[in-house]
Amino acid sequence: MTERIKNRFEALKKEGRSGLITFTTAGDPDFETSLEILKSLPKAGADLIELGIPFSDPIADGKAIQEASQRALKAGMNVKRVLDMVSIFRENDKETPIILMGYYNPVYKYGVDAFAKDAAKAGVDGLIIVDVPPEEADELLIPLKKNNLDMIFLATQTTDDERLPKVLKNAGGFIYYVSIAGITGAASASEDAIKTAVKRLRKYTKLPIAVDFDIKTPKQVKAVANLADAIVVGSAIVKIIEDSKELSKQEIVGKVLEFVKTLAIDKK
Amino acid sequence: MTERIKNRFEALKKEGRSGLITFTTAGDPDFETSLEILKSLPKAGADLIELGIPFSDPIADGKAIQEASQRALKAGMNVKRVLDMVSIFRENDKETPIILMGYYNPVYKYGVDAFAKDAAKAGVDGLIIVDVPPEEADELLIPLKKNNLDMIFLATQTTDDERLPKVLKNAGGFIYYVSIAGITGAASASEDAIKTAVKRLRKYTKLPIAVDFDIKTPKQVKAVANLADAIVVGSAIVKIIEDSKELSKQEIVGKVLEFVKTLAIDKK
Amino acid sequence: MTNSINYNSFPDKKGHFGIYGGFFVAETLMPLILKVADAYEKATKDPSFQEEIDYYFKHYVGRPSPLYFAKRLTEKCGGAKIYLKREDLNHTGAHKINNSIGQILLAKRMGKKRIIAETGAGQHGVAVATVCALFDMQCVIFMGAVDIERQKPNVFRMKLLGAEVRPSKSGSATLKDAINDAMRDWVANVDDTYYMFGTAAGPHPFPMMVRDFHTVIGREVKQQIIEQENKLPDVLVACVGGGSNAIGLFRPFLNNKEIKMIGVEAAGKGLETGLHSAPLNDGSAGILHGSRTYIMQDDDGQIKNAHSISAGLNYPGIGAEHSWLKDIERAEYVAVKDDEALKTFSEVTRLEGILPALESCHAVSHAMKIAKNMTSDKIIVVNLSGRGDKDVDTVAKFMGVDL
Amino acid sequence: MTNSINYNSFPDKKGHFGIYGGFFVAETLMPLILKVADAYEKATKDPSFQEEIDYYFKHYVGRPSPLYFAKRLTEKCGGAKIYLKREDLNHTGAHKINNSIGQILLAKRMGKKRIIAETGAGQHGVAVATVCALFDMQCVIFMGAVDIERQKPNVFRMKLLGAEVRPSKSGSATLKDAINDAMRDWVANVDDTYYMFGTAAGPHPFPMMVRDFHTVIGREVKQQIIEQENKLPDVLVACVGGGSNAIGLFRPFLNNKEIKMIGVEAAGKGLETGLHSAPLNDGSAGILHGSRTYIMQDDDGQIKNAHSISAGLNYPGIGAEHSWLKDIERAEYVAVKDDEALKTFSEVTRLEGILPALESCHAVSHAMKIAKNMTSDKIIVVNLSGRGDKDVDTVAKFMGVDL
Ligand SMILES: Cc1ncc(COP(=O)(O)O)c(C=O)c1O
Ligand SMILES: Cc1ncc(COP(=O)(O)O)c(C=O)c1O
Repeated sequence: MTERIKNRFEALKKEGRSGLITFTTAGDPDFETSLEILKSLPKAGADLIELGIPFSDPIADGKAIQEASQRALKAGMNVKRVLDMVSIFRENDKETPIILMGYYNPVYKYGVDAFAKDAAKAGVDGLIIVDVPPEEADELLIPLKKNNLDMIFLATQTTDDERLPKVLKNAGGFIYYVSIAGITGAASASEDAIKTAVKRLRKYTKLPIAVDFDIKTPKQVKAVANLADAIVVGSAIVKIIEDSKELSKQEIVGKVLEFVKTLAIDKK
Repeated sequence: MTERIKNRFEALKKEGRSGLITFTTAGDPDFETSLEILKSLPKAGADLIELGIPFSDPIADGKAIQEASQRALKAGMNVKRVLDMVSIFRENDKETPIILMGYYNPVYKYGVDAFAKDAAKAGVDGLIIVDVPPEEADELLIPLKKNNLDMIFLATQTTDDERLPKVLKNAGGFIYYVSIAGITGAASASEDAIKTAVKRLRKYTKLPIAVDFDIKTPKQVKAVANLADAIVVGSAIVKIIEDSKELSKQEIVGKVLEFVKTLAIDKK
Repeated sequence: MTNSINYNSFPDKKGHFGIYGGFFVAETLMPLILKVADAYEKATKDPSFQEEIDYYFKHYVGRPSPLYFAKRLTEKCGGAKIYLKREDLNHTGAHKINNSIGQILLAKRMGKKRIIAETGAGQHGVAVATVCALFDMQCVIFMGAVDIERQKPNVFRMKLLGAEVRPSKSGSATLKDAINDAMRDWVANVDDTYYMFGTAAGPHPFPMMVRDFHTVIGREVKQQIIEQENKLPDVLVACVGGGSNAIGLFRPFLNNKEIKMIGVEAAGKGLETGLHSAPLNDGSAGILHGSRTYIMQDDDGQIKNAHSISAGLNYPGIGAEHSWLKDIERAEYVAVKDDEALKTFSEVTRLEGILPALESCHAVSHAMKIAKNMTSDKIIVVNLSGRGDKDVDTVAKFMGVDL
Repeated sequence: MTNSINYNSFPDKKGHFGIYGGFFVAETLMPLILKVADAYEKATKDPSFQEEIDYYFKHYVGRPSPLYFAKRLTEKCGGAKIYLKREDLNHTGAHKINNSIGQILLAKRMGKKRIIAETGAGQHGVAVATVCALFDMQCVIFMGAVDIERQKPNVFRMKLLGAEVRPSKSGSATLKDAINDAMRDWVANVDDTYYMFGTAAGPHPFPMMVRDFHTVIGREVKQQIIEQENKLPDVLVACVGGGSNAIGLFRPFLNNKEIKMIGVEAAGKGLETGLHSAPLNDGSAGILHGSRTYIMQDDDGQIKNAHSISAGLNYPGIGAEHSWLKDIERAEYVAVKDDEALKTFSEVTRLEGILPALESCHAVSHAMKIAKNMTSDKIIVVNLSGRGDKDVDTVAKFMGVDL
């Protein structure tokens, strides 16, 4: 287990608050703007950063993140440049954990061993590969472990008690709970449902639990922040980039950070 | 056997020449013009007159005669009026034989018995029903015979020696030899072929032989007149009516008669 | 009277079914017709002819076609069991191919090299073009100019298969005019040409021969229903255009006097409007296309134009055998309207996942009407004569859907 | 190595064929997939499941489909005997229905009420809409917006059958995007929805299950060729899009090690142009749509758009079993170009009177190439996976004919 994720969750615990995990797609809408956003996220209130590796066929994602991927790819993004972006970020930020989130094929094509090595070197802390469930994860776990990277697994509503132990067995970093039925950007789950779900997960694991439930407003963050160890905000941020096509890079960065600031989580 | 057909062929024999049989469709392009043409045909040189009963589906006819049928039907022609037309013609011409030519259905619908009676009364001499071959002719032969009308049968290239006696068995008036392969208005047979055909028919019958071979010019009439007892000219006349759409009735009648005059057959 | 008839002995040598049938053709055509009749008689005496037919039926056409119990259709009607004879699954999509296979094998025996045929909707044309490709014969299809315009995909299928499609422009420029033109062509090309008539109408021997090639439908049904129900059906239903699919189904059962047979004509916009294709319901005896039979005609004996939403039923005549069966009351003939057929198209599609040809919808529609009033131990077999893919445009147009 | 394999023991429990296959799907989907795998395993242990399938195969689909000796095609090539397995005669016009029948019966067992599926050319979509009508299930078909535009008659067929057709507008707006959207829908509608995948690709258990439903093709061929030739074929040829018709033909023969199998991919405008649908010929191992398999991808692992004149082959992936069979050299995979397929379309049409689907033309085209160089005692069986009526517009356009 790398230290940054662990340390950050411990720090949050001490601060007595949940963490904010932001998701943006690397290279959306282009390398520089994306990097600029990345660099400023910690100051704006992001406790952990999830960075999407763009993929042509993001099956588990809704329209907003699909289009973010398309924009990034069009602007020339690729896996190597995602790692470059992390490297540059790390020059000035040694603390904020970075989790890459993506689909298996670009990583597989890069070569899993090489990828794990290069990612670690760039300063990546953990990896979420959406389409690699525990059943298929062995081939990733070994090289990641060798390079001290966490493999973070998803748990969902439909991951029942029988299945949960399998998911948790090799999980590192934290548990990523997808509370919504369906793809990113779909209808949100109720607070009660989240409460029940986190309680259930708690029974099985000591790892921190992050909840992705498609938060759209600061009010929603307030409402659920305390239900889990961290809250993920993704589509809402990506949508700001989507809606800013006409703006300058500087303006886009400004708009994103302004929104993230409103999300920043205070003490309980 | 009615007398008019017999008498006319005997007269032609005495004159030492072949007869000219003209074909027009009754009611083409309308009742009055058609009647006018009919009345003038004998003077123009027609020795026998074939009058078509218009039918919606004249299977054995080519384009020219199909369209003549259509014009006549459109102008309100029907079987009863065809007989009316013959009646009117007979008021002034008691000599020229009139042969009605048509398809079976209008006659069948009229009622074969009634038709035979009314046709005889109107002054018709013979009947060619194109789609009633000898095999199906019994039902027509009896009422026609009762009313002294000749049933004229077709013989063709393909009517072989085995079949000829069957065709000739109940034939009356004359034999109508269709020399062309196909429908009216199709390619003409050669003189030689006609010569051979007539010779073959001669072996089987004493009836006069009329040849239909789609004559188009006076020159052709001259060339073949002597090969048979009579020559039929049909499509060529009908075509003149077709080509005269813009003309007045009087002009149409004039054009037709002018053409028929050029066909009139002289002594051998 | 009906009870004493042995139906297998019809027609007589001259092709008569009672007063109907016969050869009402010009002398120019008679020798050809007689040669076909003669060749066919010889062929039926040669066992290898039927063997050849059976070979192509099995390996090429895909016979036997299933006899399918239409459970949901039956439930919807709530009465007699409805079985569908699936002629729609034949190669080229309709029963028509049965006849084409039979006739091309005959034409081959006769040494012919050129095949002509008429077509309305294009189904028979496609079947003919198909067997001509298979047996390497020249193929000319006559088709009304109006029909060509509204059945373009079938026209292109025929062309792809190597056939020449000749537009018939005379008269109503539909099926009957195509028949006229085909007969004209036949007379003009006596030596090398065979005319492959597409339904059990026309001059003898076509009504008999076409029927014989289609009796495989009824023979299979007989065996299949015994296998599935261990008894014969109570009612047989088929649509009638020229009457070939109906007679193919009926014929093997005609001597089973207790079985009822119903032919369904196209009532078009309604029998009372005159805009229909129902000579047996609203026509009278006459002579058309070489045969005495019921036809649609006016008082002067002129042939009326037929109307139907289904091009394959759009014909003012009917096979002679049906006229006879009607008169002697061995079969009943009813008529179903355009809009009823369209409704049935939707019902069969939605309930059974089968797109039926609009022609066949007429038969199913009537079967559904009578099934209701029958008890559930009764069995109706309906001939699903063809598939409806060809009709998707027509239906779309009717439903106002833009494709 | 190939010689010691018992092919019947593949895939393993987790759906692996060697390194290929598996379940590469998001956790959101895993429980669903496992439930399907579980339900399928239970069903295969219940004899009544296969009996139900057999019932519908026989009475509804019209199986067995003929194995037809293509005499004129054989003569034209002048070598090995070419047999065509006539899946084009199945209900709805292609092999696709075999799979739909199997899966709808499974979905029924699972108590599902809503069926979703993807479609490219519309053939699978029509097959799914068909069985949904038959079994009274709600049906939503995902289809690329581009494909909807070019396959309108199939879209209308689906709609007539009661299906909702949802346009996929993302990405290339073709088949792979429709799959993406269908999977997204599935995740969002876990409880009542069954995803009916249309080819032997995707996550386990689809490659195995879809294959199993199609093995009827190969099983029938085995029996039919023995009946007709009293020996097994030498070569099997089938086109591969996702690979379902090919694996259905191959599978029952895989343990007959002397029989050669050839899968034919779409070379589109030529392998060298990159505009093709040939991942086995010009692709590499990767992960797409839930499975490790050969795919078309760029250096960064992004999926490339596939190109083919035949919409049914227009897919950048391939079923995992084929990837495995390629690597272990049990099967050979070649590619045939658009223009070769079109030429073959004409040849098969003109010589045999059969309009083959453009997909199937790829297979026949290759069979014709190799038949030439084989002796006349050899036998090639080609799977004619579907009929070409759906392609008449495409061919017409290519030939510059205006319909
Ligand atoms: C599917 C189908 N059914 C029925 C018919 C009507 O013909 P018949 O009455 O000869 O069976 C046709 C004619 O084209 C047809 O295509
Ligand atoms: C007729 C036909 N053949 C082949 C295919 C390719 O699919 P598969 O490779 O799964 O058999 C399709 C797909 O739509 C098809 O419609």
